[in-house]
Amino acid sequence: MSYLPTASAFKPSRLFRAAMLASCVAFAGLSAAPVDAQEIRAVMHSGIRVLDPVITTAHITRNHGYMIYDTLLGMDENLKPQPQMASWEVSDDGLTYTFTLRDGLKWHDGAPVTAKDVVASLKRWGQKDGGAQMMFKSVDSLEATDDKTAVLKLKEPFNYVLELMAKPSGLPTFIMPERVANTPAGETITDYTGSGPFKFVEAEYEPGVKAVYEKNEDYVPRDEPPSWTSGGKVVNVDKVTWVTMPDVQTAVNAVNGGEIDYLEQVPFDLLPILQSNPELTVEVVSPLGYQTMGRLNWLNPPFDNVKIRQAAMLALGQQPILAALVGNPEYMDECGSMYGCGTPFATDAGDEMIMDGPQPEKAKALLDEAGYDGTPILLMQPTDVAALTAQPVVAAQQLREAGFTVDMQPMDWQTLVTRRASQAPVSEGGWNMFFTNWIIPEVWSPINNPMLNGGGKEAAWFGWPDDPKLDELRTEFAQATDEAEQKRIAAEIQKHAYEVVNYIPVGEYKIPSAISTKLTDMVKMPVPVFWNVKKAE
Amino acid sequence: MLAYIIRRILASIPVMIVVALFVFLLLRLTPGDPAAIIAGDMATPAQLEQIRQNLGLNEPLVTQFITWSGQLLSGDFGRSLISKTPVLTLIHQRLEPTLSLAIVTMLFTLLLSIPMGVVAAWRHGTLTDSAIMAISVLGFSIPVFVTGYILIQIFAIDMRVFPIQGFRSIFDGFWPFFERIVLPALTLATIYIALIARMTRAAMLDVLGEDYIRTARAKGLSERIVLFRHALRNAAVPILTVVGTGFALMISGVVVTESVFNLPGLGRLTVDAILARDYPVIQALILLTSGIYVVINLLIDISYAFMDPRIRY
Amino acid sequence: MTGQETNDRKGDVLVVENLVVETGGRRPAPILNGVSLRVAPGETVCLVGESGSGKSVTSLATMGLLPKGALAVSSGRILVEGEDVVSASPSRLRQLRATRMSMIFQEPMTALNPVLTIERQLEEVLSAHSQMSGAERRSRIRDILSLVRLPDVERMCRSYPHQLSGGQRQRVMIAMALVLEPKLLIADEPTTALDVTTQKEILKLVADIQKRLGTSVLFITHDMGVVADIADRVYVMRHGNIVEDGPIGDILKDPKRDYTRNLLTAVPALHPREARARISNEVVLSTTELGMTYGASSLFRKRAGTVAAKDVNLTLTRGRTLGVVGESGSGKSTVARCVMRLIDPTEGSIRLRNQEIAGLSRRALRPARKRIQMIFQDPNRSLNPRLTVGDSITEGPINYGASPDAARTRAKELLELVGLPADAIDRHPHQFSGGQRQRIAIARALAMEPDVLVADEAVSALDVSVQAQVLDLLDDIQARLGVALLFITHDLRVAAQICDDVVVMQHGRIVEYGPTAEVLGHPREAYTRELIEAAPGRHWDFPNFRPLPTPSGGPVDGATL
Amino acid sequence: MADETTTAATGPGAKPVVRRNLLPRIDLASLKFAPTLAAIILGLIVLAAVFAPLIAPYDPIKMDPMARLGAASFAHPFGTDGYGRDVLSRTLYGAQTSLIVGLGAAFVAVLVGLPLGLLSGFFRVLDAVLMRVMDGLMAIPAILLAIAIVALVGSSLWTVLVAITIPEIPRVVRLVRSVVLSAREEPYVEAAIAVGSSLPKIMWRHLTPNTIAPLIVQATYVCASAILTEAILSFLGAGIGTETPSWGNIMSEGRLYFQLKPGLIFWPGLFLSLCILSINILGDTARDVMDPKLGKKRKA
Repeated sequence: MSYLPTASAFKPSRLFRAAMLASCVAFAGLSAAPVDAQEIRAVMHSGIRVLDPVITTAHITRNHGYMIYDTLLGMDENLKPQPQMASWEVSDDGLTYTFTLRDGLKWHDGAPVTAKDVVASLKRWGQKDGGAQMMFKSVDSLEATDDKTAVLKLKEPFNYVLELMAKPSGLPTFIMPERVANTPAGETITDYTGSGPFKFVEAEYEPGVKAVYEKNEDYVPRDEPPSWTSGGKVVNVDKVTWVTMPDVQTAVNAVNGGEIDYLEQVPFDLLPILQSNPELTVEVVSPLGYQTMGRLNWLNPPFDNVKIRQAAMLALGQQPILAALVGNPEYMDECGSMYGCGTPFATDAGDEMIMDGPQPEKAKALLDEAGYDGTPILLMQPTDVAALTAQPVVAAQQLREAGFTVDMQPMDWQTLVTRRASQAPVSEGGWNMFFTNWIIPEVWSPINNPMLNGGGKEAAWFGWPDDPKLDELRTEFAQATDEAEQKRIAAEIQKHAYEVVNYIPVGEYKIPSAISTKLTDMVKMPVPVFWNVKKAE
Repeated sequence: MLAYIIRRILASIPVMIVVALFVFLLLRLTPGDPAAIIAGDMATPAQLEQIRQNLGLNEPLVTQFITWSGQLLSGDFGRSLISKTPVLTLIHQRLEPTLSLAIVTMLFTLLLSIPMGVVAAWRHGTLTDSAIMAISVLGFSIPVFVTGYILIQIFAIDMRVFPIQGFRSIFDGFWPFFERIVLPALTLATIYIALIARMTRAAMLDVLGEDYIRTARAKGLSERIVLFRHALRNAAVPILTVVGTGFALMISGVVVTESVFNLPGLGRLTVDAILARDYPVIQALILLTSGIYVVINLLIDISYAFMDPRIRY
Repeated sequence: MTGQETNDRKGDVLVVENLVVETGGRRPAPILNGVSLRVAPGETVCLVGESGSGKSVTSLATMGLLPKGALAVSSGRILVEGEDVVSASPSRLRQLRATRMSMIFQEPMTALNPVLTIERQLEEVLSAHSQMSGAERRSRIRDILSLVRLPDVERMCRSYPHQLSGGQRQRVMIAMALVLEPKLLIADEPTTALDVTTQKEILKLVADIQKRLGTSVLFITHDMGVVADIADRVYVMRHGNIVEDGPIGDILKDPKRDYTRNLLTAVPALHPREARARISNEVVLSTTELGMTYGASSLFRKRAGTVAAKDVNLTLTRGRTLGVVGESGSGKSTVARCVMRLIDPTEGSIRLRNQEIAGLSRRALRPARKRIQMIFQDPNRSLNPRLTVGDSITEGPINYGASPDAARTRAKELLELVGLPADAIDRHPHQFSGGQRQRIAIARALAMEPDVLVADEAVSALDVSVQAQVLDLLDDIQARLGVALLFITHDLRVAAQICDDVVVMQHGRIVEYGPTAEVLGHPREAYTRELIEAAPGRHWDFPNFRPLPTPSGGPVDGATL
Repeated sequence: MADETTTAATGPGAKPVVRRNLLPRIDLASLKFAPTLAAIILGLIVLAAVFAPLIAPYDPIKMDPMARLGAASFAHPFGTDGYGRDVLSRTLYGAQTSLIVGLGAAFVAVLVGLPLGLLSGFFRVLDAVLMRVMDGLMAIPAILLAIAIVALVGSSLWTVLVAITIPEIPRVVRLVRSVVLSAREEPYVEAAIAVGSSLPKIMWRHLTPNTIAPLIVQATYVCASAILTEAILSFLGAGIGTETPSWGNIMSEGRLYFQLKPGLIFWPGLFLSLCILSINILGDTARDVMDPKLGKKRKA
């Protein structure tokens, strides 16, 4: 079966827009030559310090990856995998995938991109990405058969290969030169040669201050119009600079004063300031927002008891938490789907425990039943990440109202990250509960939702649920071929996960960006990217 | 003099060793794991372990300390654990904004605080004195970030006289540099002004009670000459001392000011490094600031000799 | 009252009329209650009085230098060459200073700005008050420095004050005051801080220059000896009033007021006390080749240390008083501190009642400490201001095992012994005057029942009348308790009053050593002679209101030999 | 006895004896306006802190996310914060925390610094070692040390207190040491040696009291700077957790709303500034009153 772009992707309006775009580029190319280099100054949600998009899942590093690397496949706005660097063919038995690189792909140093690079990159990716790890268990071989062709052979059916390779977040399939991709997966790369639409200007890179990207003049974009990470990545500016501003107040002032063009995340409470500025557009760029969730540690009492976990879930209510975190109803949604609302697998199976909350009375009853002895809940609160400070504060109050004893410990995010990795008892540096956020594409299926792993101490994500049934269901899901079947299993997984309290989704929110009106045609997708966008002088 | 300088430098070696050891132990004996920071949200325990191994964090403490001090002695400060950039490169990138901020702040401070202190001492006990002291202490009483926000609101947002944030090198031209450094330097100066104005006042009060001031007045000299030629020079030593000890105070202000005004300086680098447990960077930076502290105090001690001919080394 | 005439004598350089000075603040207290005095051209007028009499306030008021806010003229006039300085504007006042009136101060150490060169400090007087060119100024500076007999004028110009000796600094002060040849020079205790030999030179210099320039001098001093040597006329002040005035001869020979009489009788004369019979031959303290060298070597280099004392051999027997005299830096205090073991001597031995104490450790020294006690120079600082008198006195006995009650009872007795009421025991030092405090310090020393009492300049900080009382007290106590006294002083006249034997020290070594009458009466060494000759007022027998019969060098009073 | 009047009243004519009147008799009538006002303000703040549980209208951590960022009203005179907590109550309780930090830092710094300084001033060998350590500690910028300690150990009230106090200790040690070095030259200390007093006795009875006046002055500055440092730590995300309100963390949380709801930063800021201002004025006054040198100079 050949999977090529279908005509349906080319709606007339898109065609028209593409044509307009092309003529604009041509025009700009003619007239803009002597003018000052066009630069977009952007303040991203965090400073960039790690430049290896495989070793870390940090979003800022992923965004960096989209600037300088190209991905093997892309995903369109209908969540369908599309060709990007390569198109593919799948054998009839569904066990052999043949990827063929398109023409014109070149590394920033001028060398052509080959299938060997692709193989090495996919292998490194396969060591790090959760979904890919699962996939590689079913892989028989991955080889380059010639300069342009890579072949993946499976031992057993795995129906999620293309989706994993095309997914826009988590770890996308950034393709690096073979020499770079051969870096051990535990070691950070130091060679930043990519083949993407921008080149990284290493000389101007100041970790924690700024990163500079210049247009890759040799990049050959695909012909299709851009749709999420698929389609043509046409660069219309000369330079993009990411500036880090440690104080959000300063960043808001700066974008308001026109000193920067783009502020990726505007604090909700400051929206009124920016919304009244006619030179700014304040809008949500990503159609899919964030899921915020609480995780309980199954290893330590009292959350080693499923009844007490359920009591905790009953004690929490999404609305007050979202109110404290977001405040503005326009940007927050109560949502009981672990896969995010508005996604293919979205379901309300089993979500009443959280959606009807807070229910302190029910929680109390359950606590009594479980014989809760007042063991304090060690709740970790990060103090330096704005999007994570509020949830524990409100949750602490809700838990207390339900009869829990809560010891909320404030700490910086890095301490939290360190501490949550500890499987020790609370008295020895362990923990009971913490909150974090995901962008929806990171949780939207049972395969790539990191929490939905019942592997216990060895394999599961922090909190370490030992839940063989969950893993069985997940395998079942991966092997299901029929879409309806997949949905059914996904719902079942969620229902089960709610019953055992794998984790507690406490709602969804979207973060608005502030964009100078000089910038037009930003690609609207879950990842901020700087192709297609134009800057007026 | 040269012998004195050499002796002082030798004497500072144990100080630096104390600093190095202290910082090293503080960092290693407290919880924190750079590997977790590098790996991000989805890392599994095995992956963390792999990164830790790579960073050399699993070595025994003594080995780590020996490796580090060995590198130090050969002038190698190592690389950032997080960004892999050489520490020296990082410091080099961040030095200019901080240096500029410190120098301009010091200029503002001295230009404002010394006349304030002199006048307050001269008019000791009067309303002028109280008013000057109240103003300077008020500056000290407001947290730096609030001062910064207020100045930004007034001068950058409402009046649009200066940019809101950012830094430009002085090599890009004086005005672009100056318009961006004015507000941060003023912000930072508010703490420092209180300190130095008060010290100036106290030192001047001491000196103004001295016999030679009476002598100068008995000679029929004008008050201006009495105050600035006779009194101020004699009051210089304690004032200079405070300028030196105030350096430590300034660092705390620098950290905040750099954040509020988005100056890519060393203060932010340090805070970021601490929060990210970027050990080589923290160690190098604290050694560096301690070294600067030691050097500044040495320079100040040496400058005493120029201020006061009685002091000879 | 004498000296209160208000009619203007034409031509007086300074006329002070009914000057009243009060403290500032809400409740002004009078400091001067209507002081009047006058100084004629070319005249030297002495203003004498004890501390607190208001003599310095008078001089500062004349210069317009009263500390702002603290003191202010509330009535009266001060006419300098007929111009009232009280009502003069600040700028006019500035013009008058240095041109018509100048002032030199007590402490040459602190009166010169330490961070400016001598030339600069002189030059600014000229540039503030004259139109001289740079070259003129430079030559004028060199002239005046030669006039005050400073050596190597060029080097002086470049020097900073700390590079000069005390005498040289006072010469610079005089040069600075006189560079514009004002008509009036006010000298406020200008020689008090100087050694006697230097004092003598400075007094002579002032007299010479006065003669040459015709300057009038208002000389403020507490030292009747100096008055006797230099004054034309004298004003005696007490508690902010002029109690008596008149030509020098009249005041010395025929004082009208009791206060003046007391002041004069209290002046120690330079004739030795009558020899006392030895009550014992027991040697309580002796030193053999005692030496003290400071800063002999440091870690990095060997360097010659400062020799503060060398080869000091002393013997003190029971019930006797041994005086150690010398100028500043002669090593006399070093000797006192060594025998007290407040500092550790670098060589020689100290024997306290046959026990060697020079090398004892702190611990081993403890029993010996009890037997030797000290009275310090400054009674204001030798008593802990936070402790009650009783606590200070009983501290020692309690250290040596006395019960607090017994020590307290003993302390009361001692207070009465030194002439203070027993109820003083619960008061704090600041409630006492300087003389009373020195009595307390003596009581503290006596509480240990020592064999040896070391008095280090114990009366130097006191006014003469108080000084005499304290000396009497020491004498009395010695007679009663038989304690031996090691008496350190720079003042030969005081030594003459109290010592049986005298050691003269110079540069850390003993120059002359013998019975007081012999050393003072027949000095063998030139240096001793020099000291004696420099003693102010040595031609005058103050207690008897008459000149001494014999000239210098000879026997001062035949009766003592 | 014809005693001279005390030197204090005589003005510049007096002999150059420094009258160390270290037990100032405070004349209430002569107290100046500013220190009096400062004392009153500080007193009120202390009262507010002590009686916060009684006078605060709400529990300072009781939240109502649905009523967040409320404007000032009768129910919430200072408005509500981002969690819908009552800012007035938080500010009052914040006074508790901030005063604990300030006074605690001053107290602990003195408690630790005083004995170290005394020992260092008296024993040369110990001095050499101790002073190198203190120099080292002093050379590390206080704020960096504090951030490091808080970041590494955790951010409770007590760790913040420790983190703020440690850098202050060397300053106290140096101060005490310098006082001891000069005081041990005082004749009355020599007199105590002469009457055979033991070293501990001399230290306690004769030297320690000398350090009190400068220590009180120093303590006021430590107190003020500790309160400020706490605020800065909060700003940098290394402060006390939000469940223990302090002026610093209220302001730090409120800074986001600087332009929209200035009250969130204004009220705690006002309290903090008034508190620091008062402490500093009292410290300056204490220095003026207790510094014998300055006292003499002023009278002269």
